[in-house]
Amino acid sequence: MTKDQTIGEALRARGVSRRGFLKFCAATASLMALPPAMVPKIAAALEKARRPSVIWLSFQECTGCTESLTRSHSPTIEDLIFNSISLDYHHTLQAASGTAAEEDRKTAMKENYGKYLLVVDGSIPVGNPGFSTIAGVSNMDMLLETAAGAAAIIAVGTCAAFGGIPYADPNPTKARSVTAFLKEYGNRLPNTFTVDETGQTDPVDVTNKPVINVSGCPPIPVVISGVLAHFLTFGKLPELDSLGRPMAFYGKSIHDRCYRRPFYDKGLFANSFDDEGAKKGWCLYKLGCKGPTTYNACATTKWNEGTSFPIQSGHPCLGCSEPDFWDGGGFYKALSTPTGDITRTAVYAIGAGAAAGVALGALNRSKRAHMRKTHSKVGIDDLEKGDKS
Amino acid sequence: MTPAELLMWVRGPALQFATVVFVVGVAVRILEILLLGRKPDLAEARGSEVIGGLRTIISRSIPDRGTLQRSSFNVVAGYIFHAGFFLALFFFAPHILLLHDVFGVYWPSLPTQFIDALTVVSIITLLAVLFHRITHKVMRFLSRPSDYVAWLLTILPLITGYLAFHRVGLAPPLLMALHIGSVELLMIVFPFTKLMHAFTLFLGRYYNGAIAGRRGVNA
Amino acid sequence: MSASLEQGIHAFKEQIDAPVATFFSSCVRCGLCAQACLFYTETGNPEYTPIHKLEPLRRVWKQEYTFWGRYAKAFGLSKPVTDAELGDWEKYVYDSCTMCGRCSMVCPVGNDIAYMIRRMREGMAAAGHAPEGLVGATRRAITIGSPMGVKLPALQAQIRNAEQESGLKIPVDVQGADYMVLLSSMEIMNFPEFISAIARIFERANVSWTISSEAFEATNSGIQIGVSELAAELVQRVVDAAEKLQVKNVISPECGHAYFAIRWEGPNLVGKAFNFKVVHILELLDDLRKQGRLKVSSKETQKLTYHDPCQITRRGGVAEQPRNLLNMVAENFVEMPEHGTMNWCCGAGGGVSTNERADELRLKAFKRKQAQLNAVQPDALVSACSNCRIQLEEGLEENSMDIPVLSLTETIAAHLSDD
Amino acid sequence: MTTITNDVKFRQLVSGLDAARQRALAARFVGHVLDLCSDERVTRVAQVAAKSDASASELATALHTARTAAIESHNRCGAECDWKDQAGYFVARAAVAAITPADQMPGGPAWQAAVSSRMARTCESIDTAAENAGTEQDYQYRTLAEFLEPR
Repeated sequence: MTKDQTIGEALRARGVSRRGFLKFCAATASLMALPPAMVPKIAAALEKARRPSVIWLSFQECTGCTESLTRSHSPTIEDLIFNSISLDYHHTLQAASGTAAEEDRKTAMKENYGKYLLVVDGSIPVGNPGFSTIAGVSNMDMLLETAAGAAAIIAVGTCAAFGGIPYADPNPTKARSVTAFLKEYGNRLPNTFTVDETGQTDPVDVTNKPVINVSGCPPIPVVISGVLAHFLTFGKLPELDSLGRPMAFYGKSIHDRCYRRPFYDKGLFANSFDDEGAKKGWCLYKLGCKGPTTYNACATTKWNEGTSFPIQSGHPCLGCSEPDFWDGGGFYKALSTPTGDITRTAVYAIGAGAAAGVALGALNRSKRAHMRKTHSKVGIDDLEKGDKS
Repeated sequence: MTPAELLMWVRGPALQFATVVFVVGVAVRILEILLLGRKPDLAEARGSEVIGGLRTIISRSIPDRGTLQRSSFNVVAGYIFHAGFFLALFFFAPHILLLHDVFGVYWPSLPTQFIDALTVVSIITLLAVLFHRITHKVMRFLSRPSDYVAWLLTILPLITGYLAFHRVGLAPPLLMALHIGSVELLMIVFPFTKLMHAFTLFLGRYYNGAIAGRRGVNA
Repeated sequence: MSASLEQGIHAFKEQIDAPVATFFSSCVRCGLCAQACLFYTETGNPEYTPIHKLEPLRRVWKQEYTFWGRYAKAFGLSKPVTDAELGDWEKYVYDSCTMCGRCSMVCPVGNDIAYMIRRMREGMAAAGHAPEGLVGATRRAITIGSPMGVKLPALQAQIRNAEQESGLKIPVDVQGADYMVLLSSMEIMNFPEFISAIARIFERANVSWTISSEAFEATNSGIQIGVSELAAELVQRVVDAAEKLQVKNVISPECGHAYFAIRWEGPNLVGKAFNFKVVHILELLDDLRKQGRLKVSSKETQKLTYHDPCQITRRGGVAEQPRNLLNMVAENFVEMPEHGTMNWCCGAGGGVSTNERADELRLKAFKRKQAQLNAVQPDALVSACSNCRIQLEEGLEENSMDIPVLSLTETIAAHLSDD
Repeated sequence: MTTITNDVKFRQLVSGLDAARQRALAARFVGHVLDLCSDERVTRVAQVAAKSDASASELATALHTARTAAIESHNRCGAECDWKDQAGYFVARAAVAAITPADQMPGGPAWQAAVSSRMARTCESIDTAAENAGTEQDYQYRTLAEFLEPR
């Protein structure tokens, strides 16, 4: 597949029939909650869209997102997208390595300056540039450098979107999410800045570079393809929620779409993982399910091509697409329960209260006893005030 | 302070603080009362003080016909928002979970839609109660600032609870934090206001019933 | 030492106990006690809300006996009780409160407001804020023996009169009698027929009884004004006389607060249980009825209703006896709405009738009783407290309602069977 | 002339009389103690009671006036007692008894008037500490005797 083929040509080269292609566009339209009338429009756009150049930078991450997004058993939608895009740089997947790999990245940036998509997974440690580097270049500088020419940045996974596990308390590396990093360091000059090589003439302030957060640990594969398809079709970002996540996938909470919701409403809960309730598929709220406060498409799109999702397999949702979900006070404790041991506190407080109460009570008693002791008899003549004429 | 961090703070240290203030406060107030004691009654008893006292704790919940006629709003509205508040507190599933965490006991919960509707009714009733306190000449005359504070602290958990349940308006963790925070506010101010009646009314009714019971009168 | 604010506050501090502290902690200011108080319902003035009448006592409790209150007082955040305020509060604690206890029956959190008014009066009196009428009555009770100044010769004259009328001997100072009868000044003065009535009843039921010449006065204005020492002195006289005559029972006559004073407060005032029983005249009559020693040959035919004196029924516990007696002596006895322990006060008890300043308010309060009577339209109204009878007669007269007010005991005597 | 020596006989004879004669007799009893009452309304009522041809309405208004006078002369409970006033109260009560229709007055108007008049006299004795036990009673017996057999 040559670089300058259009997506349509690339798909036909792989033997995908016109009908198969239209079926793909319809599926993408429905995924993106777009009206059916948009299908021909998507098909026409994808037909002639040049295969986008995608640079994938992996910083402080566990490669779980890559693993999830590239896993494909049968020719799935993700597969078609990945094969239709030109993934110019992905240091886990690309064959090249060392300086050759870096050369590829630089040439891709130069050739598609301003048009390529930058996908980031993993958080950026700002504590010390040395914590995480690629080919000797710190993640901070590489991001600043690559972001300059990017049309948009897709932060894949909760680490890139919100900081994820590196960001979890105590956050030793001072990890930052992409958005947080750009806000803080966006206007800085990368140390690796060289004027001519990459065709950049002067430093580009990347603070307000558009970022789409595709949170989740890992995120659902189809979400990335949906976002790419949307970007290729409309040339701009899909509608985002307050945390920069595509509304189409993160608009509704798991709880709202959970098939076990009727049990929650009726108050039928599993109290332990193997009790009668769990076997009957009752609500897992009591086992720490974070469904009510987690926004993602797991309950509808589900995982592994619609096979299942955590709750369906009997495990409470961890809330992995939400910020700070690692610090949520325990996966098996509901979000609304106290984190500390209230009972112990209450018991100590009762003790302290009782002690203080008894002391103050004794004070009351002695004061009143003194009053009664110093009681001066009220005789018949003591009922008029002294001055009363 | 992101909503999630606020929620963690509210579920953690703030809740500890509120629990301490609440428990110590209530314990002190009750002991301050009890240790003042009551002189033994030397008059020959006609009826039993204990039976009279215990009986009144229950019977005083049923208003006599005259009171029901003359203050029907107080009685009806009072029952509605108290019932709504307690049913939501003790029979809403997540609350039972919370109470289990503290007291280690489970009991069946009521359907959430029922609790939800009940909460709305209670909120509306509490607003009506406020209107009544402001417009009824006796209640306005008697009311002190602490009455309005207590009213506010009673309605806030219901409103924030409703919003947190429906996750409308703000981010869910923030709504949850506001709800738990409003309960903590209620707990902290509780021992310093008339909310103490939740505990002292049993003692008060017992004394009333006992004093009358000794004389053979069902108070 | 003359009365003063310090004395008053000092007395307040002595009176705070667990019930008072509980009640002040529980009040949610719902206003239900106002709806139960005839001084509010008939005037519509929120100042007469029962719990409001205790405001100074509440603040003393808060500032002296609660951690938060003491703390606020130390920092000058609390409002001290002033003499002027106690002066203002006279019209709430005395003029517009008969201690009838109806508010205590309706308070949803169980506050016994009458219990607290009785204690607050201890401070008010010590601070010199008791109404003039009550002070005079108490002085006469202590110095002469009766709040109205009734001396022994007057009683002896009425006794002679009763002996003439009934043809029976009235036993005075009889050692070892079963029952020692007390009489209220109002009965001796206004309703002397009571003496001949009980004479004839006791003779028919052959009850051994006597009247003590040393302690014949039943009333106790000490508990009305709120000075326990004086109340104790009055009770002690009755105890001494009863012990001297070695009687088994002391009878409290048709008077409300007299019964409460001797039966329920007596032992606590003098500090020890009595070695005789205290019986209200209606309790005795009902016992005699049960034993078949009290029979009537004829019955009242006119439509009767019964006014429950507060200190006898609601706060005294003598509730069924009057009904049993009325069903015996009346063919057409009907109950007023909200009778028995929930009866409305006549408006004159607890020292209000002795307090001239409260006259206008007292007659306005009677409207509540008028409403009750209008609902029943009786031919006659029976009661068992002479002070109630006076108030009822004045109230009925004021509202030109032509209903005679009868004493239950006298009515029974009028229908006594001759065999 | 029959002489009456005790109340039982006195009461028997008196309640035996018809309403009009009872009222006339009661009027005499009241008349005898009228000097003890300073309220002139009571005096007027006594005159109406004595008028044998008094109309029903006259009697009714007199009754009302008498009742008002009686109640107004109540001694205030707990106030310093004034036996002179109290005597006036009983005279007013006697007048009420005299003027009340026979069927509404238990024991009959004459007897009640007699009783109240005696109480008025007792109050006077308490007030002045004069020894007059039984004097009113004897007067009433003589009056009844004369009333039954006019000379």
